[in-house]
Amino acid sequence: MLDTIILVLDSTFRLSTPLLFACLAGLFSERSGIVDIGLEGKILGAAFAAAAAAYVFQSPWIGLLAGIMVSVMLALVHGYASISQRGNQVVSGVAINFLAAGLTVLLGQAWFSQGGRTPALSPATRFESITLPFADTLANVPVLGPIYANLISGHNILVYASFAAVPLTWWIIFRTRFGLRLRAVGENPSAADTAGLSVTLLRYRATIICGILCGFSGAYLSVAQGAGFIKDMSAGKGFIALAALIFAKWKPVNAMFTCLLFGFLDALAIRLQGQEIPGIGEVPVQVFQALPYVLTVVLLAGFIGRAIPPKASGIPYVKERT
Amino acid sequence: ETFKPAVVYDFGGRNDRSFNEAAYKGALQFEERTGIKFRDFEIQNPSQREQALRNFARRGLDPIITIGFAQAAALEKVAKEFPDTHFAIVDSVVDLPNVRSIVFKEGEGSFLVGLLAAMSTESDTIGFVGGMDIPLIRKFACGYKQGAKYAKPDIEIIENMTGTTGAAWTDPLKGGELARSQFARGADVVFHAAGLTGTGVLQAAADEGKLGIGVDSNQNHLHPGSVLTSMIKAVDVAVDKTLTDAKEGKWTSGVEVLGLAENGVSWSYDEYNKPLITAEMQSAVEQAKMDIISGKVEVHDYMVDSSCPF
Amino acid sequence: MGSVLCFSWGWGNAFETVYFESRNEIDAQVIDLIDQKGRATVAESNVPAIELIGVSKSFGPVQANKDIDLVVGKGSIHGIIGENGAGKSTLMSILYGFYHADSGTIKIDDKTTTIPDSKSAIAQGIGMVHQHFMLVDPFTVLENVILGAEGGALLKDGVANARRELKRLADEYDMTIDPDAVVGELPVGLQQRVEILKALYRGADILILDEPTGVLTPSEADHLFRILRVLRDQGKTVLLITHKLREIMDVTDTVSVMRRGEMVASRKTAETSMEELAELMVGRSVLLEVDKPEVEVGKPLLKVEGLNVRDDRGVLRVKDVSFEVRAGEVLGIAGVSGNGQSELLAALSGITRAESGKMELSGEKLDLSEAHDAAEMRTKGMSHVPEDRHRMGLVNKFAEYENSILGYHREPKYSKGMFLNKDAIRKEAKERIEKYDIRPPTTEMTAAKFSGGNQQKIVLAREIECNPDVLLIGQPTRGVDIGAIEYIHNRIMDMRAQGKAVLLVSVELEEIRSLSDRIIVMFDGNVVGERGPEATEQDLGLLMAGVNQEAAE
Amino acid sequence: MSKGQLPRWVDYGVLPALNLLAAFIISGLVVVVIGEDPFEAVKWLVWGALGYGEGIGYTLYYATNFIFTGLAVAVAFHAGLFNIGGEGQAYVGGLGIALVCLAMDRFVPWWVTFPFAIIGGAVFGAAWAFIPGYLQAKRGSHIVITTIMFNFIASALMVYLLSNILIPQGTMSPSSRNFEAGGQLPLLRNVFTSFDFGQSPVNLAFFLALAVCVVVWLLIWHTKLGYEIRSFGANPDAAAYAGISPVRITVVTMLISGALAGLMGINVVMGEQTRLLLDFAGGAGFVGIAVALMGRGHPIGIILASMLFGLLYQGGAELAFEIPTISRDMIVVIQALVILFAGALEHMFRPAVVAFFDRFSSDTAEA
Ligand SMILES: Nc1ncnc2c1ncn2[C@@H]1O[C@H](COP(=O)(O)OP(=O)(O)OP(=O)(O)O)[C@@H](O)[C@H]1O
Ligand SMILES: Nc1ncnc2c1ncn2[C@@H]1O[C@H](COP(=O)(O)OP(=O)(O)OP(=O)(O)O)[C@@H](O)[C@H]1O
Ligand SMILES: [Mg+2]
Ligand SMILES: [Mg+2]
Repeated sequence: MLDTIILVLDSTFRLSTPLLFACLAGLFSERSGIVDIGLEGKILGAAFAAAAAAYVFQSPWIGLLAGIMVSVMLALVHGYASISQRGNQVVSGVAINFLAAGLTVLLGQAWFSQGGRTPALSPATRFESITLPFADTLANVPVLGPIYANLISGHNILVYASFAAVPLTWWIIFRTRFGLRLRAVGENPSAADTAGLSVTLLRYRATIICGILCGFSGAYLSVAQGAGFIKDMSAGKGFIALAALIFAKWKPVNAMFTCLLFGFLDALAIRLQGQEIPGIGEVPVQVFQALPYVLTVVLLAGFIGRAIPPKASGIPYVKERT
Repeated sequence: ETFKPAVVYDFGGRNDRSFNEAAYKGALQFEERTGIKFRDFEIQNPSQREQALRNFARRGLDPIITIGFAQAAALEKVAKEFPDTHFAIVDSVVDLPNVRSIVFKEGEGSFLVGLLAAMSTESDTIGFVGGMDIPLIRKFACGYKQGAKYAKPDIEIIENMTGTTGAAWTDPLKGGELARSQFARGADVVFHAAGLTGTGVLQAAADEGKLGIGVDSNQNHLHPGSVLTSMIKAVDVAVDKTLTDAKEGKWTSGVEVLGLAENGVSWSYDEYNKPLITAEMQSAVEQAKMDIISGKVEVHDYMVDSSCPF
Repeated sequence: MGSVLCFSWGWGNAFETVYFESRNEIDAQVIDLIDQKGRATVAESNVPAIELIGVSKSFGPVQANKDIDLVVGKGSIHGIIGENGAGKSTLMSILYGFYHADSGTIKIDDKTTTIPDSKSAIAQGIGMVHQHFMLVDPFTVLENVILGAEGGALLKDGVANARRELKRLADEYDMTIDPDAVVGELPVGLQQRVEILKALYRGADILILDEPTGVLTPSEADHLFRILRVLRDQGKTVLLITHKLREIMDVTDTVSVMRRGEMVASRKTAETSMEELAELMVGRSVLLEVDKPEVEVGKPLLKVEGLNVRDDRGVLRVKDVSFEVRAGEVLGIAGVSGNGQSELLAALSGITRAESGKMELSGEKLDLSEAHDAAEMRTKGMSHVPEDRHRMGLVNKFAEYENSILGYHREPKYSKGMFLNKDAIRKEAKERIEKYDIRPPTTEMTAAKFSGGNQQKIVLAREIECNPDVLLIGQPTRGVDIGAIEYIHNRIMDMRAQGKAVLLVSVELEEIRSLSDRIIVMFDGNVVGERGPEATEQDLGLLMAGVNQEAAE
Repeated sequence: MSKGQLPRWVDYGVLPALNLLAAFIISGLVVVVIGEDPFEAVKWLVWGALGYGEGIGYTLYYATNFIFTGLAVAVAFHAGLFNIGGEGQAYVGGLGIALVCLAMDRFVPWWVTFPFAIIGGAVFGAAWAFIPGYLQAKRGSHIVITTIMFNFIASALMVYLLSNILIPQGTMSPSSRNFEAGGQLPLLRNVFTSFDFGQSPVNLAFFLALAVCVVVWLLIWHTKLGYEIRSFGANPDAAAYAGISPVRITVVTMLISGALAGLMGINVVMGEQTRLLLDFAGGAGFVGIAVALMGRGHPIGIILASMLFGLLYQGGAELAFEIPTISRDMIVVIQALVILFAGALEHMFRPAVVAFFDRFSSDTAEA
């Protein structure tokens, strides 16, 4: 029993990590008043760049860097459209999703001629699992041993990084000058403006941070969890991350728990699939596959109530109406 | 040059590392051997199936090979419009005088790899990861289960499907997670029939020190020592042969069923998985193969009654 | 002919040429009154703190400021008055670096300078309290005060410093406030205090206050003026925008008048009068008296009993309110805004659901704790002119004729089956435009493009012409110029004369007193007292602050 | 024309044209990067979509899909609701249509089946939109999220039904059986034999789409319900003041929106494929978002935008056919750029154009 729980939770961590990065990315963006439907596209773009660079330079770190760069570039396109040009942020996000979906495959094909995939990465060019100190020695200690050795130890560095990013995000948002200003532009940009702050600059900075975090998320997919880029490999994670963000009511620690919840639902769906449910018998696999989505709707409807986003989010800051 | 062949792939496209890619390879082999160039097209939405076939036929390309069961309906229409053009379809039957239908007995090949899986498992638990839950994949699964039970009647088989959208075929991360979950539940050999998703399954097996089984083309080389074998579906051979037949005037229409006997399906054995296959396993699988060909062992075809008794 | 036309207050395409002709005449009179050279002498001291020369600003087609000149002496309180839309806020926002002037020169302390953004304004010692507060609602007072002046990359040290400084300021100016209170939950009066503290915290030498008293009780306003005088005596310069001429006379040293984007006059306060200022503002002499004939009062048309209303946040905003309004009677509800009047109107008109309470409307009994909607109330003979026409009374994107049926769109006369009968709607809208002299007289322009006064008239026409028994009317003349005020007041008196019941909510004591037959005052959700129209401003003012002298005696 | 304002023909003609031009110029650069001649590409794109009867037929066929999904998104927009679930609603709507056809096709001619199929598609699509609408109205669950979730759930449902229930015995492909004549809409090539539509699948659903455009136009701008929808979308406070129930309008609008998306199946399921098959919506629901935005929520605009995207789809396929290195992914990139420039960056050229017109008008004024 404990084993099963540990295994499901272990899988939960792996599945939550890309969501968590993306969710924190969305948090920075939306806290500053920029709605970002384009998380998905940024993750995808980053995953491609990371895998391509990791392959070419034979280093996961360079891959990560490349992923971040590409993701930030896409973020800047979104920033330009929604901050400088005051365009519709949702449309801009949709465009970025399409753009990443097309360009990754197009360039992948042009560079590697493998149908838009990048060549498979060897273990040395990926982020590999890290065994934490004493994991092996402690493994035999009852209860805590397996939890430490199997659950806590043995993930790759990006998994740890994603969870470390949670307190960091909290600290930045609630304890630093930058965080205060960021929250202010997201709630009332005019107030920030009259306090002598540049709304534009602040929002661009938030957008860039959003890009960086999506870069981590994408790199995790292609050079840590996976071993190379495959078309459409983000598979809707950006959207799920957005859902998680609303669930979390735009708070970092909540974000962690909701991402874990989503990861857990997914892991559970995987675990339960194909098993007979006592008293019901065989259930079509599609039921389990739809389970995370159904539960999301149920939870949204039943438990979290009305989530109130940062007041200015989605609204371009326009001083002068014409 | 009047001989102008064409290939139309289904969703997934030319480079799906699996089924469509095998067809592409077959056409390439033909091209390399004969120097005859071929045209091809990757469809993007269902409406383009018909359009692509018609476009090729209208431009005088002949023969035209369509890949995948999903193209059957489109082919049926277009083949009637162009009775003088030769068409072939892989994985489905279209009963028209100018169409060659090529189908495989996936069940037979899966039977063999199921048997091998059963013989090499130490935990008496093996796994199967499919892409989408559709009849074709159940056909794979059914043969696999039958083969495994043939070797070890009370073996446990964990069966999972990846998803319900097109992404089910292209989600190696989910594939990896499914495989990991099966390993966690005791499986130590996992067979995938999930296209690109399967690369994640094999990757997970390699990462966890377990065994994977490849599908469609020989995937043994992907992770030497971690891929027990591959269930080869000789789409490439079939495509090459169809083109060659057409070129040499040996075209026949009608249904071609490729099973073990025709070498349409087989299991792979090469330097990459040599250490994994014991002599005992080898003789057992060859024996089973002969028994299937001779009819002594009958492999259940899921498509006949849409159910799997195993 | 000018003498006739100069009484018109708006403009429209058809009237444009005529109007401008007549306007030039007025301007000529006004300009005569301005002593061009006298401007420098208007300043109290030799050094002007602020000098604006030829400042212009347009927003697309709207020219908000035209070639403005202004001199403000150091260490003085300078008032700026003007009708709505005259361009006061725009001018101040230019000074504060929020907007950029299209042209013109700004001098601070006699040095030509540019103010590209608010940061630079703050650096040059300018602080501003905006008409619409620039506060972040979910932040605490402290967070709002330090925003932009945090004093370090981390909040910790800055916050501690600010806490001390805030305490000092609070003591010095008698402005106590809980630094950890969430601003969005504070009453408006305190929110304004936060705004002032924000400016002082940044060490402002020049303080701009844009209509600060609109949200204050008379005593709170007095307190504010005391603070302003202290600031002036410390050598700071104050710019005060207000609509209330009395305040100008009370507190300012000098005053400037704006009209339609132009600066039409500057005066020493001591040398001018309210009458002169009013005339300068509007461009003609104004009659503020309302003709209130005796009307026989009939049976009660609206009775409210034990009304309690909670807002979205669960705060009880209306507490056990009961009253009745009779046919031919205007009942005024006075009070500083935010004391439950809005919630009261919303509950009576069916927009929100009350927690408990009964209403009797033209004899029909209704339980307000049940769900009703505004359409239902209208069919029962109650119409409603909302306080905030932009937020509620109009759909700005809609054409005038579409707005003319908002809330009545289901009435048979506007429809053909499930379709709208647009011909009938347009025809009636045209008639109303004529009757209410809405300008420009077109049914097709979007509501957003009408000026404030004309927007108000669109709403009034709609709510009055449907011939209700009971009229709820909130802030009928907010954002409306004096000419239109006269017209609106006369319409309300007409309703009264026709034997309708009118419930009037207004923060303007003048208005309440001149229109109402009886006045009740709301404070913190309670009715704190009832008075007749003859009650003194001081008495009502105290009631508005929650002090019932009569009851105390 | 006052300063800072643009004449309508510039606002609705010149500016969108400039935006499209920008999108195509960037796309051209991408084409150059992958080593092909962009002018050649444009030639094939336009020829493929409009150069011959069959191409036109396909363009109209795709446009029909986008009109339905575009209208669906637009109607929701008018009420201030962002319905991202057009894809799932169309998918499930197709199920309704297929069930009607399967039940009736053997017994009655197509024109008897047709109205029932319309009802079937509309009802199923509406039903799929109902829950997100209801949850938004009653529980405040974010409609963007719930509709996305419902897209996933629709996929699961359809895979299950297609591979377990609707699939005929012994077939490979997870699709329903083919409808007989009674479940097939006439193709335009058989109706208008004088015009050469080639073998294109454009069918009567095209006229249904146009008719629905008229209906939506009447609904939004001429009915009481439309008035309420627009009021609620433009100013929810004013709507409450006018006695318009937000719950009712949210739910009703989502029902209409879902029904419109659901009708898309008429074109694909009953018109082209004459069977229900996996993933038949093929992303049209998402294209609908772009179409609605570019068409500014007006049926005329939606028709034009749908034609544009139909042209991209059909011309793009033809282009990929002629120049194999320009793969289908290139078409996705072009779409992305069109959405970006014509949607999110729609105001980019406005200041320049306004400045141009101001100078122009002041010149003429002085003259
Ligand atoms: N957002 C806007 N868009 C277009 N035109 C506008 C806008 N706001 C105001 N206007 C126009 O500018 C003019 C001036 O508006 P403003 O509100 O200052 O009028 P006003 O002088 O206060 O008139 P009134 O006395 O009727 O209140 C109006 O006639 C109106 O047509
Ligand atoms: N941000 C803006 N964009 C476009 N037009 C504006 C903007 N702000 C103000 N205006 C217009 O400029 C004109 C002057 O507005 P302003 O706010 O300066 O008037 P005001 O004198 O402060 O009026 P009030 O007494 O109502 O505060 C009005 O016609 C208004 O519609
Ligand atoms: Mg103002
Ligand atoms: Mg006005």
